[in-house]
Amino acid sequence: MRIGVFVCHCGENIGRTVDCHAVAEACAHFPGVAHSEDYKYMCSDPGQNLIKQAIREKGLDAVVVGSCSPHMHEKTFRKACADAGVNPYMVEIANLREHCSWIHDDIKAGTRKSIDLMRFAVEKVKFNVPLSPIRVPVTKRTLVIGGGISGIQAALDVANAGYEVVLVEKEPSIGGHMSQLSETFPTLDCSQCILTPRMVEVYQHPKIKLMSYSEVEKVDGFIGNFTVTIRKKAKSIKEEFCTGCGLCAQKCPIKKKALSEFDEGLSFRSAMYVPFPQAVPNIPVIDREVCTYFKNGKCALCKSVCGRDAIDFDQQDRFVKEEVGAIIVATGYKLYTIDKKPEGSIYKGYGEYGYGKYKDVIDGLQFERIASASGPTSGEILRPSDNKEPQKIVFIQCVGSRDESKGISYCSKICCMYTAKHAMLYKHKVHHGEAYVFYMDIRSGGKNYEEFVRRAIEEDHVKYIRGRVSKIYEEDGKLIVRGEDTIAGMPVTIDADLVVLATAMVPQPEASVLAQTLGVSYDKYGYFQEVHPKLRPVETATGGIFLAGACHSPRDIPECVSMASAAAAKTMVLFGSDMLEREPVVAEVDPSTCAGCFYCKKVCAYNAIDINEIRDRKGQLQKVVAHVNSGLCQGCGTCNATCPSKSIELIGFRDDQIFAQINAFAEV
Amino acid sequence: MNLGYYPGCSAEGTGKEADLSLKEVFKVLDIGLDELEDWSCCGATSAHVTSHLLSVALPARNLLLAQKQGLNELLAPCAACYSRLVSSQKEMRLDEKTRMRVEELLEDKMNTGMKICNLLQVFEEIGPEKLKDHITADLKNLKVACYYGCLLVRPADIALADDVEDPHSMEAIVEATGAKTVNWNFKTECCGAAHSIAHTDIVVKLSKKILDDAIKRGADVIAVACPMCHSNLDMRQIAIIDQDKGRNPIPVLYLTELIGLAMGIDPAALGINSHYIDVKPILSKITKREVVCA
Amino acid sequence: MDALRELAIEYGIKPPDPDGMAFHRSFLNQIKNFGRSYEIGFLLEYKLKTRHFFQDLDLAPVTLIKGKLGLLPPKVKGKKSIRKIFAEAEGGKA
Amino acid sequence: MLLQRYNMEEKFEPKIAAFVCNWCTYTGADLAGTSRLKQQPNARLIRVPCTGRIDPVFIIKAFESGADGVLVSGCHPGDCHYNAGNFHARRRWIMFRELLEFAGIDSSRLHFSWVSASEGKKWVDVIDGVTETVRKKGPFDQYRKMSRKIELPELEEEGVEI
Repeated sequence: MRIGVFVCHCGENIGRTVDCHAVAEACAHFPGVAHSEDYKYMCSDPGQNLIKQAIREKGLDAVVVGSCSPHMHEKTFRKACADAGVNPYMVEIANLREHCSWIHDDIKAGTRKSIDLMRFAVEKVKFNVPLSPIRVPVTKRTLVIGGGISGIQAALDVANAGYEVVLVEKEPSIGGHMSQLSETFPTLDCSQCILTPRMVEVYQHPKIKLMSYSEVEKVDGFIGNFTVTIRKKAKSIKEEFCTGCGLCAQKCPIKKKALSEFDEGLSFRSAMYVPFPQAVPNIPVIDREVCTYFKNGKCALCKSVCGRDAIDFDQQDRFVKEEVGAIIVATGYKLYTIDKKPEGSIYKGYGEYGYGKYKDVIDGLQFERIASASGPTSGEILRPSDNKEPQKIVFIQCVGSRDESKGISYCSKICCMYTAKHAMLYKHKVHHGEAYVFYMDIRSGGKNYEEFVRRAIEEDHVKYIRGRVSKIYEEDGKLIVRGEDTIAGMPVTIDADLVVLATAMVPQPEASVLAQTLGVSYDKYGYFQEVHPKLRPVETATGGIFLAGACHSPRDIPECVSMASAAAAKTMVLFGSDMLEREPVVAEVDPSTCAGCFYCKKVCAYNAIDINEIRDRKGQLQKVVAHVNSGLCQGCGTCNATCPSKSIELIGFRDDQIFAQINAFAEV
Repeated sequence: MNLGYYPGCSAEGTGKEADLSLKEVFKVLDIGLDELEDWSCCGATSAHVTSHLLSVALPARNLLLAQKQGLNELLAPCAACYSRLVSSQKEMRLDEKTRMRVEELLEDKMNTGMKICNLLQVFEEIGPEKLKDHITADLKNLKVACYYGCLLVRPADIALADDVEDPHSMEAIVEATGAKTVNWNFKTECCGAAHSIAHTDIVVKLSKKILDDAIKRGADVIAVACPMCHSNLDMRQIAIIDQDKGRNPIPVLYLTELIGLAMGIDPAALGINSHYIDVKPILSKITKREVVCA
Repeated sequence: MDALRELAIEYGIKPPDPDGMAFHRSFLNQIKNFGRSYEIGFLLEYKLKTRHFFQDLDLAPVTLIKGKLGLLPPKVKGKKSIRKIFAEAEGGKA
Repeated sequence: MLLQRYNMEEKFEPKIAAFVCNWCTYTGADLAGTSRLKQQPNARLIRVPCTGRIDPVFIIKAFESGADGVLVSGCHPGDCHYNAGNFHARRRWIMFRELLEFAGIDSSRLHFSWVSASEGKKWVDVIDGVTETVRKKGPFDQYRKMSRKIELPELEEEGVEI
């Protein structure tokens, strides 16, 4: 085998702490190396041409590149080699940048380590064999998880491009948090007015299959070929019969047992309910926890008033299987728990603010409901405790956010803006009222955002106080807010009528469970992890699964919408070809030594192992052996490590390839 | 069950009722107290505001004594003592340099793993159920404002309270005695603490706020677990009443005194007579529980 | 905060709150001498230091009657180790 | 010779073989690099798709080839890119570790950790921690001497020189 070695300086990135020339010189002495050189930028056109030229001139049949992480440029170098006639799988990358030059200061140690890493790669490539990628067909359907603004946008974009979409929403209606908002910053246009048409469009779109009150239960398969099991929770209603007349919900006598989720607990809803009047689909569900029929078999009033006989008390959860090629995750966010430290949670809560203890300490979403024309007060600013108009409101920013001692170190990004909006809405409705905002910093990066905050301060005379609030307590019907004005350097006390906390955004509590179901990574808070923070922000490390909206990190509506469109575009890229090329990293059985113990079958998570019968010419059964279905095999190699006779091997990571690397240790 | 016991200086002086009542209550609960032999002062506030070494070494001396005495759990009923002992232990655990310096001074090796607990933690461990078994008096007419002050909740990683800002562990203990608790605003507010003597005016101002809110919320008595808090709320209440004639006094009891009363222990044995503010109004609200024959 | 205060003492900066400092000094002196806080000794020393002779005199009789002031100084045997701690702490200041 | 120029050993520097999965730990190590988090230069990473792929024989072989310490790191339990590979790996290690101890090999030379793709900082802590532990242990020549005497049939099959 004639191996070519190429060491990249990556400008200064590798060159600064690794003597690249010395590495190339050292590699030239490795057995089997026919060519070795270093260059400033291997991934550049001239760099790639160097490789191609060396392949042609020296007749190389394997290549090792010492450069950045294989996750960055493996594809680039494989392609360059393929262009010059070397099989792309005869290329190995030694990670000299992320795993060496960037993490070490000492040029001596860095160079030594680089030589070792190169040696490992050279030894491995000696055992590589030419391979060709596996081609699999693509199912051109998309699953969108979450029916908030991100999910709606993604679903509409994909569907309008002509591909089928399955949209799964766990609540009875799509719309998400955006449907709860009153007005949106920085234009103050009505949230529902702009959202509702989109929701209806989703419902009526011929290419979108909407599954509300449903959750993703299981995901099998891989990019282009997922099989998703969806649990359709029992609504206790036959959807096909329901006309959405709403009579059942109207007649339901259980009116005061359950707090409305849509109104954030500021009003009640009946046991039979539609979350809000504009709900899509406009089909009610029965909350079995509070419905008296489910408790003692009495009532059934809804059934008697329904003209279409759509009520079905015996309905069970159903499981539906959907075949899709791509998945867009748009599960969104929820608000940080303010009142108490939840059991086992990393969030610690703000006991000092008395949320949950004092009715007039509310969070941002609750204020949205109070300010909303469709809310419990019909848009009048009235405080929850006594329905009186508050004369003084204190808004507190960064409740949870940027407060490591409370469990969150990140900035929730939207609170500066919505607090300015809240204060403005209040001042527009209660002209003589006073609004105070306690802030740490104002972060108003965005088109027309800073101008919006200035408007709140200068035109609407919202008083901004830079400092934190240490305690809130109730005295004579007033909420005494004690804080600090760090600019004046003085403690301040404000007797407020209402306190609004701009609570941090956190991922949905079940997000990490979903991430595990999908096999994608997530961070310590439960936010989904992208592949690359700059260049691949909507893709996950698992092919075919994309991210949209606040499930990835706190973001506002325009950002959610753009991310959703980006995710939609990514699925369309995937659907651009009929066949998909996959790495040929799959397991392979040697039937001559396979003893048919099927330990491999037991450990395989993908059901990729079949049982093959080997018969002689007369049709007599000789033995049974394992066989890998390479369409299903994902290439984890667990079978390889499990096989007692080493009869099953993972192509690309065979035992001899790994042993070659370990053996190279002797020379470290 | 035996427990190491670090009384703290105030147990010998202004806070002797804390010591008396604790011993009485633990007698009823059948928990032995092994007093730390030859214990010395933890250094309190004065040590840690003047010398870092003093603030670590003075408590360390006691921890070492406890170690030698073979105690595996040490109860420090005074919130300030508890805070100093735990802080010192934690610092020595995390900072090898400090530990070595202290060890050299005290000529012994320090084991930084001993369990130290405060009054709330001990009663939490005992559990409300066991407490209820020994309650013989009826406290249902008594409304208690549970006062934690600073050092039972702060710093969070030392005090390890159930919630730094809105704790409820004392309420749980008080409710186990049958008494009612009130919901009030200043349970973790500072009383002025060590400023009692040098800046009495500050203490009077701060303590007044606390007392006012407790009275306003209808409390009959304030329960405390720290001798410093007690002396500020009880002794300094005299000055507060002097300034504001005609205001109602509110008695301040140690948590252990309250539990002792609920257990039917003789008030005099609990040391209740040595408070500055008259406690008779509370005693009159406590009745003997009617025994229901099974 | 404590560190700053300790530095200030080290550099001999006059405390803005001499009464507070007198309080801490008197308190620590009791520990240095007796191992525990000796309230009467402490009050005497504090009053001498600050010349606030009449403060809290009204409380004294009640306190005495209620037996809340230990009249005899505490007796701690291991005073040697306590002296050593103080010597080290004070030495550190020099 | 160049090799000699960089091979000058002044004091003992442990050699650590790190078997890492492609999806979590390798990416986490990449993140540590991208974030320029400095770490000890003693580890040499061997990338496998999943910790499930790691055969205990790899570890024995690594010790034999001169590693003074071995680190195995993959996705957190429940977060495996391949659903369950790391569970199989975990079960395997529990057994294997006992076996090593039974064989008299100091188990503090073998480390396991879970490092996700977002835990660059944790990766640095793991690497530094393992390097420090193994450095304190000193060189692992005892096993090498011994292993030359024992024949490992599985390795012979692979045609590896012992």
